[in-house]
Amino acid sequence: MFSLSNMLIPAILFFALGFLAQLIRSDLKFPPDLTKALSIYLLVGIGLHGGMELAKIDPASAIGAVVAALGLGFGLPIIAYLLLAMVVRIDRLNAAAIAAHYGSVSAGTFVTAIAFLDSVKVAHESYPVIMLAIMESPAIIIGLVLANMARKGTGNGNEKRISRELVHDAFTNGSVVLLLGSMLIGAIAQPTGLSKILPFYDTMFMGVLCLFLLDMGMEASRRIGDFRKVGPLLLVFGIVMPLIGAAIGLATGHWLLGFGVGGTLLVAVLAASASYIAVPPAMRLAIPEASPALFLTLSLGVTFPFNVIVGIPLYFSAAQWLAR
Amino acid sequence: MFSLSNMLIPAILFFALGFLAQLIRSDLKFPPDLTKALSIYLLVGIGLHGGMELAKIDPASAIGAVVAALGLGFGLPIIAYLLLAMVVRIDRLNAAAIAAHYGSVSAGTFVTAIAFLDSVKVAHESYPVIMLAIMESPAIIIGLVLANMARKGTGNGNEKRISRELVHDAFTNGSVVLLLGSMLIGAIAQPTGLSKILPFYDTMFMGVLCLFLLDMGMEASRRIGDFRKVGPLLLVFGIVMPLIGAAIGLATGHWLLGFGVGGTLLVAVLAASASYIAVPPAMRLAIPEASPALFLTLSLGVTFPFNVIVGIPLYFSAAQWLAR
Amino acid sequence: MFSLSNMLIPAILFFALGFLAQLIRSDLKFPPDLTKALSIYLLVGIGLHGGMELAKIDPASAIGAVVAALGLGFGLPIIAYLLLAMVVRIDRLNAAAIAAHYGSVSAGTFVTAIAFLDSVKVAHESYPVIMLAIMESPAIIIGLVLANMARKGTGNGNEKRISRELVHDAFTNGSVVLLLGSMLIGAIAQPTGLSKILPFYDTMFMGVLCLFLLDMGMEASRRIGDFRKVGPLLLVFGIVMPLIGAAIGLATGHWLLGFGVGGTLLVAVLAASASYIAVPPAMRLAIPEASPALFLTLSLGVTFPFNVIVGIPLYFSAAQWLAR
Amino acid sequence: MKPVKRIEIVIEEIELENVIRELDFIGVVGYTIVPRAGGRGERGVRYESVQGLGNVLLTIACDEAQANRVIEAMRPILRRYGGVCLVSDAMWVIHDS
Amino acid sequence: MKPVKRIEIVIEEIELENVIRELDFIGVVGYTIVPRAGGRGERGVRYESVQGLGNVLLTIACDEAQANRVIEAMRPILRRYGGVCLVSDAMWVIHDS
Amino acid sequence: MKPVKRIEIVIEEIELENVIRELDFIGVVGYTIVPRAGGRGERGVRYESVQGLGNVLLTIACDEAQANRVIEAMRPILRRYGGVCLVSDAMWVIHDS
Ligand SMILES: Nc1ncnc2c1ncn2[C@@H]1O[C@H](COP(=O)(O)O)[C@@H](O)[C@H]1O
Ligand SMILES: Nc1ncnc2c1ncn2[C@@H]1O[C@H](COP(=O)(O)O)[C@@H](O)[C@H]1O
Ligand SMILES: Nc1ncnc2c1ncn2[C@@H]1O[C@H](COP(=O)(O)O)[C@@H](O)[C@H]1O
Ligand code: NA
Ligand code: NA
Ligand code: NA
Repeated sequence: MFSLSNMLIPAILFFALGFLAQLIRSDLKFPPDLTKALSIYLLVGIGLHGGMELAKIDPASAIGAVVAALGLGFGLPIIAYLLLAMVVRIDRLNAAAIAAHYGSVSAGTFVTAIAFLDSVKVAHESYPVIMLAIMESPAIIIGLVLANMARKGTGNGNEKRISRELVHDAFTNGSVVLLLGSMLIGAIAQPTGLSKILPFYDTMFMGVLCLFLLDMGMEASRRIGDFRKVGPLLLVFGIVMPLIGAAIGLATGHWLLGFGVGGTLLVAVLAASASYIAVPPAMRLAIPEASPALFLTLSLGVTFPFNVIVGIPLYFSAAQWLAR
Repeated sequence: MFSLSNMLIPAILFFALGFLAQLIRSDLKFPPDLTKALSIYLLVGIGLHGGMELAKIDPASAIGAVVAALGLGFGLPIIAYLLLAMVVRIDRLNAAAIAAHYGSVSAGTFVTAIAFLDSVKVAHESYPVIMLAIMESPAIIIGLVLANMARKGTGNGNEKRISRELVHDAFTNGSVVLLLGSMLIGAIAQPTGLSKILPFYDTMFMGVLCLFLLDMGMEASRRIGDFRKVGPLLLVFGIVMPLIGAAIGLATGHWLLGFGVGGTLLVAVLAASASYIAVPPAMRLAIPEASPALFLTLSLGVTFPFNVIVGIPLYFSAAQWLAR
Repeated sequence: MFSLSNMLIPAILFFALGFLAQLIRSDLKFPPDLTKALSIYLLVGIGLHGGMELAKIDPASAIGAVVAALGLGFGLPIIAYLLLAMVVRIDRLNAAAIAAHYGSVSAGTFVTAIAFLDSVKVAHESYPVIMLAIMESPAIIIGLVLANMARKGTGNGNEKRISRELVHDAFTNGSVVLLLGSMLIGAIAQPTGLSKILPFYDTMFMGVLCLFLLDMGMEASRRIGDFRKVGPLLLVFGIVMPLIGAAIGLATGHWLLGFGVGGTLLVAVLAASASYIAVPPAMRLAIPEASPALFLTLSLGVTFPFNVIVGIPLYFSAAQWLAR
Repeated sequence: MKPVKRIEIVIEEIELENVIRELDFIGVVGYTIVPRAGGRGERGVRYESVQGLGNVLLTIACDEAQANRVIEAMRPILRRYGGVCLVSDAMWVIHDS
Repeated sequence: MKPVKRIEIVIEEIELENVIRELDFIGVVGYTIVPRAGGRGERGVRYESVQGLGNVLLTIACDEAQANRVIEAMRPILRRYGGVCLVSDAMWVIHDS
Repeated sequence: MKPVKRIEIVIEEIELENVIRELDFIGVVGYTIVPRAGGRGERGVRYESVQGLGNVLLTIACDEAQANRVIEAMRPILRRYGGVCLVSDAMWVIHDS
């Protein structure tokens, strides 16, 4: 249910604390390397657990989730692009860059959703973790293709080399490698060894997530200053697009994949979330004409807080309603 | 009891190891970001635990501790200033800057005292954690006021803007925000969620403290080279002032607040300790005429090691004596 | 037994993941400070556990291990030097620098061997931890002496000052101080206090090792580009020297020290491993004429992966064969 | 390429915010910050630490008129807090010429 | 000592690899990289963060002919991605003269 | 403002202590250190790592006489360990003039 108590999950409270600290202009700062370390830890932790769960099930049964992830990964950025180009009516290069962010996913939002499910004691399927790993990259490719179409004619040799590199980068992105690699290790490592390393990832996981969200709260809050640059219509997009994504995700999770409430919520969150770590540098390289003030403010300053505070409990209610 | 075994607490041994490593000019070094990360962890850990304890008690019962903390926070820097200006006879701006350090508190010393109580298996009240958070800021304000008085006449418009900013900074200081914020989260977060993040802060707490003190031992030891600059009388102040503070703290804890041995020790430690993380940058901005070589050497190089090695067991014996 | 399942130890899989990530040119990167933090943690953890174990035994019984460690520490670099100067026939200054690396030890390899023993559930003596601490420094001295001999005549006053400093540095090296210091603390700290900090070092140890090896896998992989510079004969040395070291270590562990399979493996690993953290900067200062591309590529790019993937299970089989 | 003044400022981390406010006021739109620097000067040794008392290196390329305004704005700050400000000549590589 | 050109480039971290490839191609053998820089310019504020959108400061000392080639190679990159490239004169202390 | 020499030195982190000892000996009272730099030169690529084999960037502003002494002191170090030392001209903004 959408109630106040959902917001009293420590992870979300720490996000709010970071947001507030920055609002009152506190000098609280996280060393950037600490944030990187925390996100490495979280990705490895998600991966290992996901891998262990997946090892228990028939690989064939995962095909549906894989196909759905690819569908969402290629489809969502196109929907976002059409909305941006047709309705919000911003230029096509910025539209392509923003679309790539919304087609991809945010591991931070995903883990917050897991913390949420934990707190309401609802179990979830293990497939969404693979979907998380798969959905990181396709949107980057789509963003690139859309930008090349928008630029058409200017695609000289240099442009082609850059595109080739970006496709490589999209699939060898650090988060993708960490997630898939840890998943594989979780699936194939011998149990004795795993049981020695799991306490590290179990005992600390939710605590580390709190510190990560504390810092992300500060980062999100720092973006508020750029709201003017973004403009009202685009800010509305930052709320509406996750709702559209969530609706598609809910449908995919519930009807297409037949997941329970937990799994359906996670698919909704994947579809609703926008990347704010892996995609920004990729888009900066691929579409230098696009403004980071736009795509970062939207994904980190609008959609991330919206999903964490309002979205997750909302999508959860919807998933419960579907599962009635 | 004041015995050798007290000094064999791991946290204190790691402090000594750091001190020694630097003395023999080892190339052992902590990345500065690691130290920042450790201190963020410790503050959040103290705050969460404090908040959970405080949630169990009647808020009204905390009023005494709050008032006492404000009294100590505003009173101690004045005592320190008078001693420095009248007895040690250093210039008023340096006196104001040093006074601010001794009026504020050292979370590192506080946690070492908790480790000490743990090791002798003595419980403590939960109020001192609020006092720690409250006592960070007032001394900064007092230092500022004293410096403005010392400078009188030079207070131009620019000076006023700086003062206004510094008052803001004193209350939105990173440590204050982290401590109060985590305390609030510890008090209001839902229990299921808290139980997921607490293992992180329980399992690691004392181990992290050891690493933090290892580094602080190195930092303290690095200050020894500046002892000449500080001069004998001021070095004596670095020992006498914590003793005065401790005496006042013991009286406050035992008679005014009616705490047991554990709580009384903690109040004594708050009053006896000098800030070496939050106050130095504040004083550098507020009183640029004052020498960091003086205030840092005193707080970090003299008083901190004194409190950790000699002070805590000494104040503990005194608290036991009072409680007879 | 040398079987595939040995390679499925998570620690080794993470090493492989890092190696692969770098091979496919992923942008995955660890902040350098994180690696430093992980290695500080590992050294303190090894030290504390070693110290606690050693506190239980008669100090006199450790003399054999100490003498053996000194023998290996002084003897192995001389063997390496002779091989390099006579058989591989590289110049004497590079030979001296490389020899120092192979005479010293790699704590990372040592801990991986412990993870290996854990996974096959074989116990080990506690003496090898002292040997690890002792064997860090002597090879640095030998490297220095060999280089001075190679340079003979050029040893002016400045040269002597540098040598004097390097001997100091060899014994006050950060890893040596951390290891010996933590060992002492593990041996003398009061048990109540230790029991409060141990969970930190127990719960996380193997998980931290995985992250450390993930990064070291990337570092090792980065060295592959320099294989051309190293040349085939020297690359062979990077495989043969650990085998020679392991043979000597096996003999020392089994016959001289009378250790069981676990302890014998660890002595073999100490002798077989080459330093890639503590010795490189020492050799860069002591023998600036030597090429880091050679000594780092050999120790980090060849010998470390060889020991982790092939060496440890191989030496273990040998230790089992000896113990038949 | 056009000739510009290259201003190099070393100040304490804690003053950075104030200096940037001054630059904003003057209308300087471009600068580069290298954080976590150390150093030594009249006020002793400084290095990055948990106390945040390290230095920051600020580089500004601008025309001479603006440079003069920056220099005048820096003088009281340097007097109050110490630090160093060096000015030299450089050529700015303009991309569209 | 010999006179050299001192080129100072500020670019985004993510472009570093490309710029170094260009330098390799030109045959520049020496450069110094200061990572984790921040700054402000036409494209807004940049600082080191988990998104890796910080700046990098590249310093190259080389002779005038090479400097000209570096400058020409940098122009399209600066046009595309922004950043700054300053050129000044310096004397290189040669150790063996 | 007074004219000064601006000396820029790139050396390995591990040599920093030695170079500072030389500067102390010469009587140089001010310098700025930028740690954690990388680079490439005759001795190959260097970057910050757990081995501590990264570079350090040292900037010294001083008068010409002292600059000459610094240069002479650096020559043997550069010969032994490599690195770069550039000298250029700058104006020092004096705060009290
Ligand atoms: N002569 C100098 N050359 C280069 N940097 C300097 C010089 N003097 C001071 N600095 C830098 O400016 C900072 C503040 O200087 P000061 O206020 O004189 O202590 C020092 O920590 C150095 O980083
Ligand atoms: N005038 C300037 N002086 C110094 N650095 C600059 C200047 N303009 C830009 N920069 C640096 O170059 C980066 C990219 O500039 P831009 O592409 O104009 O946003 C900025 O983040 C600054 O670090
Ligand atoms: N031409 C150059 N321009 C700028 N920095 C250089 C140059 N040559 C060398 N360096 C720097 O000096 C360090 C040592 O140079 P070397 O001793 O030649 O390997 C390199 O790692 C670079 O950081
Ligand atoms: Na999405
Ligand atoms: Na105090
Ligand atoms: Na060895």
